[in-house]
Amino acid sequence: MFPILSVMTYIPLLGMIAILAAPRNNPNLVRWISVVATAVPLALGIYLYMSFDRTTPAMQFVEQFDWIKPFNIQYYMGIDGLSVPMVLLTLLLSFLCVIASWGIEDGVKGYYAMFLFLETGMMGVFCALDFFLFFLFWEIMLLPMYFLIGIWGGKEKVYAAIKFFLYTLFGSVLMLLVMVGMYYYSEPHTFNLLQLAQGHQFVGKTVALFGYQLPVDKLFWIGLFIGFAIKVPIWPFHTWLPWAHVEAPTAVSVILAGVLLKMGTYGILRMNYPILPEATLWASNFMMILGVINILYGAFCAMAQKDLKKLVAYSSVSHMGYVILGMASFTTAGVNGAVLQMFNHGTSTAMLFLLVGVIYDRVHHRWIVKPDGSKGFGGIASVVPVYTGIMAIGLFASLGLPGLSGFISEALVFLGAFSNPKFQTYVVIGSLGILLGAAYLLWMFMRVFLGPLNEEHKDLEDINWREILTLAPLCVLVIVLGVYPMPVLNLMGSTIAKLLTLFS
Amino acid sequence: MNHLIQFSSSLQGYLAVGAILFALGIFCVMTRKNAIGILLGIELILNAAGINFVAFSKFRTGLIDGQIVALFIMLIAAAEAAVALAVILRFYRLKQTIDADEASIMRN
Amino acid sequence: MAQQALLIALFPLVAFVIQALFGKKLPRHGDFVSVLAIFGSFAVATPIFMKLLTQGHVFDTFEVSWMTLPGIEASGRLNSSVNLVVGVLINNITAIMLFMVTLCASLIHLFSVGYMHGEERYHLFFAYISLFSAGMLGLVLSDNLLTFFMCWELMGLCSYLLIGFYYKKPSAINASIKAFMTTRVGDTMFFLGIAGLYYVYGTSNFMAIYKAIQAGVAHDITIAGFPALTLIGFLVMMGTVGKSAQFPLQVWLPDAMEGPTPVSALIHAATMVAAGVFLLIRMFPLLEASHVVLPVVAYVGAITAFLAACIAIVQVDIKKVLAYSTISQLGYMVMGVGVGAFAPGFMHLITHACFKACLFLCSGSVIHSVHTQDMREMGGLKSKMPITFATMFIATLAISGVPGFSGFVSKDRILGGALAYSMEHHGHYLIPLLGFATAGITAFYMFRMIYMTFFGHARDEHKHHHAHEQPLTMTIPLMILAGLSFAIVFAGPTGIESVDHVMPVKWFDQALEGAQQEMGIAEHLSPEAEAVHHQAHGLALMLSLAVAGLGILISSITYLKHLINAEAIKKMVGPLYTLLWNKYYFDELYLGVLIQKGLLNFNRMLAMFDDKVVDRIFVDGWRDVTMVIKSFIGKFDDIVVDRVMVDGTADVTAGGGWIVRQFQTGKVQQYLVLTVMVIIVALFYANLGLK
Amino acid sequence: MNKVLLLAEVLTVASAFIVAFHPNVLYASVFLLFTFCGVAAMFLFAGADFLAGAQVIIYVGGVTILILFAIMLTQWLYNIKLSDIRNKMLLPGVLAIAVGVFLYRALHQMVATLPPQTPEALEKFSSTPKTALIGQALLGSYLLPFEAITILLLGAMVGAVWLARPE
Repeated sequence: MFPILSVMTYIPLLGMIAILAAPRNNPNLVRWISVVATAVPLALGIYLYMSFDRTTPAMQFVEQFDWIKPFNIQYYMGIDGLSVPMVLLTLLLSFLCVIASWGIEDGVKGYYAMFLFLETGMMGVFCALDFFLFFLFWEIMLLPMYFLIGIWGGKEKVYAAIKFFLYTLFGSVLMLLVMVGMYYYSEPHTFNLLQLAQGHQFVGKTVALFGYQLPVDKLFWIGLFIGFAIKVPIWPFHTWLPWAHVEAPTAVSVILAGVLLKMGTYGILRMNYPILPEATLWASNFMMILGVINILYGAFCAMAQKDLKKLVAYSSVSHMGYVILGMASFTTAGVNGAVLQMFNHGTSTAMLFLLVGVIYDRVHHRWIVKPDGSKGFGGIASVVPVYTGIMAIGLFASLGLPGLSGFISEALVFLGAFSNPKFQTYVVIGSLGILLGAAYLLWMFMRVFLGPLNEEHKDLEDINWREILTLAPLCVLVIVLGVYPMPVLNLMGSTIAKLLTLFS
Repeated sequence: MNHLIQFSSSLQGYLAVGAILFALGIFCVMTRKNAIGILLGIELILNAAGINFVAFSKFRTGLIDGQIVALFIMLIAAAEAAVALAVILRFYRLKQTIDADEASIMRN
Repeated sequence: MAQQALLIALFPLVAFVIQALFGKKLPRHGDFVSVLAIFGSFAVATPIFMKLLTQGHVFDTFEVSWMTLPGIEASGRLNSSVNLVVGVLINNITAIMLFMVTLCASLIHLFSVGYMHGEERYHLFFAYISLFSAGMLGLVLSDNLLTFFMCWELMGLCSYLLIGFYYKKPSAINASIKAFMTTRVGDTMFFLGIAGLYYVYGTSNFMAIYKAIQAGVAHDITIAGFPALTLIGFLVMMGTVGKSAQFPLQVWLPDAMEGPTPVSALIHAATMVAAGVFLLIRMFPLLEASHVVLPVVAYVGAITAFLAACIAIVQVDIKKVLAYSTISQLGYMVMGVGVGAFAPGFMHLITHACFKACLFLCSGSVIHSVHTQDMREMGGLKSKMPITFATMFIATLAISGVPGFSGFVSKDRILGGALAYSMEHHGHYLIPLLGFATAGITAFYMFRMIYMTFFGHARDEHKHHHAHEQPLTMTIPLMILAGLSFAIVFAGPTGIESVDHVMPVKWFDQALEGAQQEMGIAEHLSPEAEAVHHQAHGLALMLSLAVAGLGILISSITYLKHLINAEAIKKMVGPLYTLLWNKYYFDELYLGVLIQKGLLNFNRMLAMFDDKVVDRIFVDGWRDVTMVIKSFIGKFDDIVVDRVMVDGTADVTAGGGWIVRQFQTGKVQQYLVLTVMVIIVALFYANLGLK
Repeated sequence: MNKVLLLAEVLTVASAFIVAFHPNVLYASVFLLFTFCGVAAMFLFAGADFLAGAQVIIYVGGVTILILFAIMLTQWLYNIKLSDIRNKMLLPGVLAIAVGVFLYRALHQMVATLPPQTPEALEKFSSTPKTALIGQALLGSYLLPFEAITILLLGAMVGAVWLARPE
């Protein structure tokens, strides 16, 4: 059988090698190589989307063979309904980001090489079904991200990059411990995620730590959860995110918000849920509270931001809270909504970051209110009408306006979470986020685009064709999925249905 | 005196010389500020190792394996000296000094 | 029929897409696209309405599955655990609403062609009002709360876009964001209500909910400790409070006057605010299922009606007067629904839509002619703009509750219902009291407006001189809407039941009766209650005629004959005037205290907390902790190690700096010294082991 | 005969002391040459004839000369830096002595674990020429390390050339 997943994963790697071999003085060649190296997997991804069997929760396109025999480590790739939306999102955003990065002039070779390497890492994370392999890709991803932020970032890039790196590394260490622990506590010893999920292996086992007999499954759950929570990011592990987002170049912010954040929630759904269902139920209340905190905390912080990008970054914190809320509800609508929200947030936030990047490229600042208290923008709607229109779509999608994608997922999350009698109070509190979301986004829109024109920007150029090209697919997705979300929902339905049988 | 001659030609004699050379080499590396001085110390250490190998080869195993290892050490030492001196030359060009304390750009 | 009815909403939607994408390039900037689309909708809606008139009853549904999410049964088979079905529901209420909305919207579109002529972003204006109409029509057609809510929010968006249409004017954008956010407060609660209904009944389909309520399902379920139906009832009510600008969320509507006048007409008459009341009508069985909700709804309506009417007295901006009258009239409708006068409440929605659209368009015509909104600069326009004056006067008579006009019919019935309610449930006397007071005040301020605008002498000669009657595209809508303000359209020549026996018009009552049966809320009054109702309606007729007459009389004395000096009275009741002029300081409370002082400061504090505490202390704090440990070790080193082992090790820790720096002096030789120390320790142990 | 060996050992140790302690690097490197020679002599007495030759050629002829060149290239002969200012010497001295003692003791204990050779065997070992044996071993069982070393040398050479290249 054609190993489509591996091919999709490693084509960017080949592209990276090709880029490294390319001559230094020809940046356009490098750019086109990158376009090809991301377009081919995207095309394969479309094929994948077409041929994916939506009726079964089983793993598909499986590639499995022994890799490191003595430790029972396998090269095991496969996708199910949880992975497919994420894989497609990764492929799409990577492709768009390559185009969006066309304006990078310094170190083009290094930039694109790192970018393609990053794509390999991300694809691997979403396809790997062996914990060891998963961890490997997880770490691989870290490296290019560090360099992309640390080299091509803004003023405080080094601080941001190190912060990102240390945070994620801390999570990785916990994950590594859990990985090793799971290996030793499983019978037979294995890293295979599907085997680990069988037979509730970790229930009832204890480990002696600091003189206490602690339940293994709960320890594992907490370790994994913190590891993933840092990526999501769940409060209070979120402080790397504003820094990383603000300092990273546009395309990297897009990837960061569009794909990397989803890895956290994907990881929780892929590992914590099926492998440790008892512990997950045990912690559901806790997750719910964290979800609500995320929603509100992110929204409140976003409202106080003066930097456009930081505002969008905090809005991501808020929106990922909905994902947590939906996941922790254990209802069909809630979990489907959560996964859909992961996808939709990927598209809408990507739009917002790309748009902020567009304006940053033109005026080299992103202040809503400048540090000295004067207006950063104001009234630019009359100068850049098309840009304003697209921004409005992204913005309204993000604040959950019906007819655009954000609404469907938020609505499903709330319908689902409200159907679980345990969590209704949380949902009521969390719904405040809908309100605040509209408030900070519209307030931003008002201060930047409406009102009397700030004369500083009267010569602003409107969005150009290349930028429209990067935004148009996202626009279409946002609108189409806002009206009819089934194309994405039916991908994951059966997988989630099977997952939820563990909790009924 | 005879006793000393006896000792010198025994395995222990070789080991003693090796140990002394090693200690002196370590000392040299630790105290010299001059990068070339440090290189001298390293050469001493490598020679000490070679002596021990050769000695064990003769007095205990009776095989030539020890000598071959000593040969390898020698070759590596040569390579190392070449690279180290190249580095020193480059460093000198950069900083106009070969004071090893100045080579602290690795600091945080 | 239901499938074709879908076209009603689709036409304007398609027009929106065309206008938004290509409007600028079309001839005439594409205004005809929107106008044709809405007339197309009207053309589709008319046969449905005709069918209602001829057959007395229409009912049809059309459903498609929108989202299905599979679940796994215990047996392992896949089923659809969540199945969201959406569709169209056509019944009597829908038919009437559709006709009214498409008619008003068509006329407003037509009026806009003249009014907005030559404006910047002309094509976008038509795109927005098309979307607006699509939203409202979609909402009316929806057979379930989910699509209802989607259209509901879509209208929120359009109101945002249209109120902020003059986006360079700070007041306009402030008003737009205020409208969106205030209504969204209600929307959020409404959405929670939908989620609650979904939790309780597992569906959001209206008919299914009616059935379930009738069957008494879920009367004992609680949500977060509250009885579910009561809680949901309140949440749904809050949706109406937001959208229909009821107390305490009424603040956005007057500011919404910042939009172009046709938009005000559209928002205030046929679409957005009507949607709120329409929601109450649709969800009436639910509200009735809990005994707590309806009285609250009634009080909210009554208080709103009264407060808004009071503010309207002191307004000098012609559109502001109309805005407050809208809030006040909406209060009537809500109050009507609250006291159980379901049919009159709905009727008032329809009659009000017609005469309020007429009033707004007339005011638009006046503004377009004299280029001011301040009534103090108008006056004496009667002769200059005869058609506008005539139509506006008819609409004013209607809103004031003069017999023979539509407003009288519906208002009188609501007041009768309120009176009957208070007679049945002793203690609720405030509701009819406020209702009747409002009726008088309404008549007063509406006639004040007419007198100030059209009668007397011209207060601004220059503007008066330039005033002129509008072209036909603008006056025809006025005439049609004025024609619909007569009582004969809805009930009979006068609207007084006892008189109208001669020539009754029954279609509306019949349609509503049918609708009530469908919803399971048909009234079956006991003979005693029947008697009370009869008595109350008789009394209400007298009272409402009296208060309306009184209002008109005082208004005439003051503003037509100038027998009473309004300025003197204003001075006499100074503090009261200030209170009214400042709209009871609601804006200051919300914007100044809650948002500026409360929310924004809280945000700033939280962001600071995030930056300074979470980030700097919890996260970067680890660096400081390691630095403290480092410096401690450094001291230990200096004092203990250095003195005991003399000089040597001092260099090891000589470097200071950040976390890493502690280990990284960068000096190879110091590394070596450390390494050797370790080796010695290791060898020491190894030797001990060997011995 | 053994007196010669003793002499060589004394020469080695003494010149090594000078290498370690002489403040002038130039002198130190000259005495390093003597140390190497002494070690070569010790090799000869240990029956490592080929190794002794290699020691002379590589160290004496190669490395030491290279170091001397480096000194002359980097420093003016009477540069103050040449008379090497030393770091603090006490702790390193103590450490070095400790290392030496421990190393010797550790090795000494290892000696006991292996059986000693008979005097005849020692004699035979000393008298056998080693060049051919080493050659066979290098191309036989030690082929892979040998190749690795060659690659290392190549790499080092390229690296050294690249590092020392003019700007």
